[in-house]
Amino acid sequence: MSILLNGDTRVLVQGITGRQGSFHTNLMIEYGTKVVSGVVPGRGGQVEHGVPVFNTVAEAVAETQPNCGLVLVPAFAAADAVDEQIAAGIDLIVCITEGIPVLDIIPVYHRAAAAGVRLIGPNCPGLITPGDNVKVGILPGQIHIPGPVGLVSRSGTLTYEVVQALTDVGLGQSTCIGIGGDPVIGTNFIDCVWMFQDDPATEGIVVIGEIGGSDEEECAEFIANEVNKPVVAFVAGRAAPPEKRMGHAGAIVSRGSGTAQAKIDAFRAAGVSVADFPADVARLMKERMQG
Amino acid sequence: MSILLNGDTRVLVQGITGRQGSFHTNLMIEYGTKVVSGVVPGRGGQVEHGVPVFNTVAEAVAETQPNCGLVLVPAFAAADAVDEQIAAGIDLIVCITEGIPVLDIIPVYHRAAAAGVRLIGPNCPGLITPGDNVKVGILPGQIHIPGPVGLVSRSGTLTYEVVQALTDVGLGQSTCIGIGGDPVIGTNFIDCVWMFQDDPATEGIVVIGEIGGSDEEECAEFIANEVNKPVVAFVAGRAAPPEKRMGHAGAIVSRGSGTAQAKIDAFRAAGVSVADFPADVARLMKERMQG
Amino acid sequence: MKIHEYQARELFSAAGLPVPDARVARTPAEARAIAAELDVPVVVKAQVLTGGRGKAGGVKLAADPDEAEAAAEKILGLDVRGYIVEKVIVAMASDIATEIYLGAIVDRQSRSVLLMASAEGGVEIEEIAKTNPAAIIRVAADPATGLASHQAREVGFKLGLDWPQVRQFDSIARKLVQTVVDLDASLAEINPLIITPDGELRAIDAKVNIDDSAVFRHPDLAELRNPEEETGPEREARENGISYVNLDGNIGCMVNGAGLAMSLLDVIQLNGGEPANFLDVGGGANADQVRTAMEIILDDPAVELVLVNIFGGITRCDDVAKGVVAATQELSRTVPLVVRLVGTNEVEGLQILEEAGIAAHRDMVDAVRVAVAGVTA
Amino acid sequence: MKIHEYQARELFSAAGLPVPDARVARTPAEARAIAAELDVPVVVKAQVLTGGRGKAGGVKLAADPDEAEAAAEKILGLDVRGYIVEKVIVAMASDIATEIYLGAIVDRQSRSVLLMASAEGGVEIEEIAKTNPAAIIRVAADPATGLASHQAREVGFKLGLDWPQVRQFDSIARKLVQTVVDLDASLAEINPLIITPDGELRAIDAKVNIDDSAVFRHPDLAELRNPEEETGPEREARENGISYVNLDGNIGCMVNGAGLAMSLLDVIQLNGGEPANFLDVGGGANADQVRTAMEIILDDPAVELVLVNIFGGITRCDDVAKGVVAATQELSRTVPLVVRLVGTNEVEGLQILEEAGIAAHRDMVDAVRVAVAGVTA
Repeated sequence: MSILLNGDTRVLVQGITGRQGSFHTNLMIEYGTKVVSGVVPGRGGQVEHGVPVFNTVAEAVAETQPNCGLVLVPAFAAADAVDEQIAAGIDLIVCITEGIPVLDIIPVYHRAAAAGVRLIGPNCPGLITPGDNVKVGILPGQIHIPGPVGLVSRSGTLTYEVVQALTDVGLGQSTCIGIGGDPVIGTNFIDCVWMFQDDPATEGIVVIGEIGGSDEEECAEFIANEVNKPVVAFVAGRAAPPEKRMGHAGAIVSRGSGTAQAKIDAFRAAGVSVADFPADVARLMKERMQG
Repeated sequence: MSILLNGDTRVLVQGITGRQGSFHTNLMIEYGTKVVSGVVPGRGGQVEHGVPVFNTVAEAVAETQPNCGLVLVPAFAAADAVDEQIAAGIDLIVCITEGIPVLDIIPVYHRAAAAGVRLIGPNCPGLITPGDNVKVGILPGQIHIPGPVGLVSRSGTLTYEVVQALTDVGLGQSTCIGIGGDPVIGTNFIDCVWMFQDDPATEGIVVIGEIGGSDEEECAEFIANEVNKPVVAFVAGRAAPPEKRMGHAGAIVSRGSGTAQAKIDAFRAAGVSVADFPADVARLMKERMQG
Repeated sequence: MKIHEYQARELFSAAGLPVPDARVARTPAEARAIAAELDVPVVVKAQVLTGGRGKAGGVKLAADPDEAEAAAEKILGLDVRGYIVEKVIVAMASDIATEIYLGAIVDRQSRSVLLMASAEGGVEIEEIAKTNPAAIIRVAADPATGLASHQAREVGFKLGLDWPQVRQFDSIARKLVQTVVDLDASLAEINPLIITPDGELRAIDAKVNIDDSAVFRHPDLAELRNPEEETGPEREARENGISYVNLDGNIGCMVNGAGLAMSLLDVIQLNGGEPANFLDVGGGANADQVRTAMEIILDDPAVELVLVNIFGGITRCDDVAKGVVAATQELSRTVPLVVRLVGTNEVEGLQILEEAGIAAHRDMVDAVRVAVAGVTA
Repeated sequence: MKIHEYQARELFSAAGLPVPDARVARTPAEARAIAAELDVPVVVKAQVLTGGRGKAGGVKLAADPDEAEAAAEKILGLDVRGYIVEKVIVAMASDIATEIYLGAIVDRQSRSVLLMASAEGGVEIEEIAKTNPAAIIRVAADPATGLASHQAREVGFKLGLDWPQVRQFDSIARKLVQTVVDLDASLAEINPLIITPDGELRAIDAKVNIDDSAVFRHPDLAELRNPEEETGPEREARENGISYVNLDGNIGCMVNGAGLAMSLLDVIQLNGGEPANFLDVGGGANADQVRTAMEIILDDPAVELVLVNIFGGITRCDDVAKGVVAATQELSRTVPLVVRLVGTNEVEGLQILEEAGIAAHRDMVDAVRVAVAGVTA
């Protein structure tokens, strides 16, 4: 078991003939993901890695019945791509693209919410369920093994770091989700922790936060009230100076709010174990799951 | 029994100190309607016809708990007034104002729909339930008597004409609704006919249509499929020339569509009796209800 | 509010839509001069506030200035569906490979701005709707965020365009929808939107109707109003808040309420009469408005009798009676009056009429029969 | 992207917000001339890309040109939170009856443009948030349709304004939200928005931050970028698609991924070291980018050692290794290197490093300890 993805996941890749789109489509297929169609306007009729390409999402949906859409198109076109997938009735959309103007994503977010569509990202690495050999996005498949840990993170490579450590101590993963480093994202920590709490295959939950916003604090409160599975967290950015954007558009300590320390304190107050460095998450989780 | 209004209806009047607002508030109160508050920005703290006036709908709602809002403000401010009532949680809104730019009402309509708010109008005379002595809007109370006929109409004075004829033959009314003469309105014929079909107190339904759009045709199809109560219709505008707006913004035969004849034909095909002139509605309804 | 093609072309140009060069001529000589200056084959097109000018001979190709002058000579003064042609435009002719219909309207049913397109361009959309409704592609735009690029692309591909054409179409379709939103238009139409043999998309015609209720907030658009859109009485009525439409008959009509006014026309026709006008004096009309309305009705020389049909709700019968009496006494022209008056303050109203020697009916159909008998007698 | 107050004032003026007259001076003499020309009491204000200038002595009232010159003399060259004042504005002073805080931000939680207002104006909003959070009024605007008039009125009445003031506030608040939407701003702030003793509302200060991801579609705003917002290396990094922030320490850092880069800084500090920079070379970085990143790091003379921390996912370890080796061979400046390299093509990468005589770690914490020891030794 797992959340969001499973063996029946059928993926449409928007931007499949682009450099990133083509490269990651290939990796997804190699990992075992069922990529059923691609969309690139003007490329309808072509085939990429054995996958048929369509001019519009509506056509691709009619012909290939995907139930999950991946967006790997340039920033200026990405919000429109998400909107096209919503309009075509896809109800799980993963948007990898970084650098989308935040005012482009806001109306699309609200349209997704109104339509009951789950949007992951933007500016995220996607998600992976090792037990079903399915990944949607750019997470490296080789470091993952199936197992009982659900992981949710605002960061990409930091996730890989933690996953490697988990795998090294034999703790496999039910599902790993990167929710994205932008200020406005479709799915937040609480959404994912909630799903992990309800997922019978998930026995422990890892939350990897960073500076900026208050998603971690709200998640901590949710955990204190609603979650009985062990939770381990890591929060990046204790050493970050204020008012400076640390790579991610959303990673900024602004006007004294969104500090790592506040988030760490909130997690600790909620009974969450907080790791001092990324790899230590694995040790703490092992302890919590045995304890 | 009745639809939408009853003895528990508590009305807020937006624009209560205006010429129209004050005049019709007085008539509503005289008829028996519970008008609990008024809103006019800058007039908070005043009293009009014994009703307290507030600066904002939010304040009025907090202090007086209305469950129905009437909008009687000038056209340039009316869409904003409806939006303010939606935001304040009022779930039955009646907008009398004529001449609102149609692109102002469209976003407000969609916001109402998303919030589960019933919007009647704009450009309508409102509604009345004689059996509960409650009216919201500008319909003249004195011509109505309680009874079994539900009436829905796109026109004001034409409604009075028909109501007078019904009353003259002893057919009282459960509820009469003017849905408005604008091209984009909140509640259409089908919505009302549906409610009348479900209302145990309504034994016959009158539909008064006019040229423009295809609401009557859609309603006819709905009646054919879903309604087992007798329905009598009248459609105004058989003599109207094409491409000319006949008073109401929505009353125009445009590019050959929206003719009275097409609507009359649709009603007849749905088994609806169609009157040749307004007062004849009463005779036909009497026949149908006895038959 | 309707505007001319040349006015709509200017609005389209300002919105960045690809409209070929064109200029307005009021005389054949002006048409010749414009054609000479453009120095290419041109189209001379009648500027009238109605459709159907093609069938009426109002559009002609001209290879040179001589032909342009001759074409303008023939078109100026033409009668197109009751409108006399006073202006033409002389526009660069385009080579045409494909004609597309493209329109954006405020749509009642979807409560949105609806984009409509068809590969059967050049024909009026209502024709396509009748003969081949499946050929019309529709997509609803959210007026708050405009037409999405993906919506435009989808329509473009459905029209059978290739990718370079779809990219142009995307821009054009989104600008057309934005034109509706920005101008408070009820309709913005390009028919035909052509594709040249080189694959370029061009707006060959331009049509824009403005929402009358929104003209107040577009002073620049209000200035585009054309006098020929309204008759004098229609304009006077609009300026006095009265709805008035001139018709062909001889029974002048004064009514309170649009629906009641429409049904009065219907009942008159049903009884063999011919209404001279539609007139809604408005809810809560006072004596002054009634007097003004009477003046407007009597401005039409075809009116032989005036039928007043009032159901007093907000409107008070005594106010109406006062206005009617004042009009009969003050206006120079007098015709027979038939009055039907019921509702609020009916007794007082009837009293006022009686004192002025005017009889009144309670039943609308009775009043109509008397009026029809009055003009055919 | 941050811009100066004087730039934000111009944007506000263009949006119709009531901004009193002001001009920029670069010297005390210019300040005197402007004050003389305005011929009223003025305020001289430091133009720096940070807050807190009031506390730093960067804002002074001046009754006449002499005082304005003296004020500019004192303010120019001041250090405000690390920024040296190079420009001041000289603005008409306003009589103040009331000070209001008004800001519009793109809000993460409500996914909307949030209008924030407080009757405790003149103080920084974060101060109010700490001392009296209940004093902040918040309302979420739909960016597609803007702030509704009723939303603005409600905030105005809650601020305790009277009706003529609420009407002004309504217009100002809606324009401020529209400024955020139109300019792709992440923040637009008026602090204070004052009410004069005559009841007029005026924007006395102006602050606008632009969403970096949207600057590409606002060429006019891109031109407002101030060189002092970034250090030279920060600019070079941005232009090469690399995220770089200069810090105070001596350990240069090169990492792939923002989260991993942040946590590297954390682990360095935890182990007693001081990072010289944050640097995310980006996902899928190639040898060239790695080389450019190394150049940027070594531009900082405080850097005594470079710590490379790569977890290869999309990024390939061999690519990184090639870039690192190229940099050590080609760049003039050499410092000790500590490398941690794991993930995709790890074996090939380690091989390349080994051939160049560079040792590598597998564990991040080990690498950090070695690096910290390397600089403190």
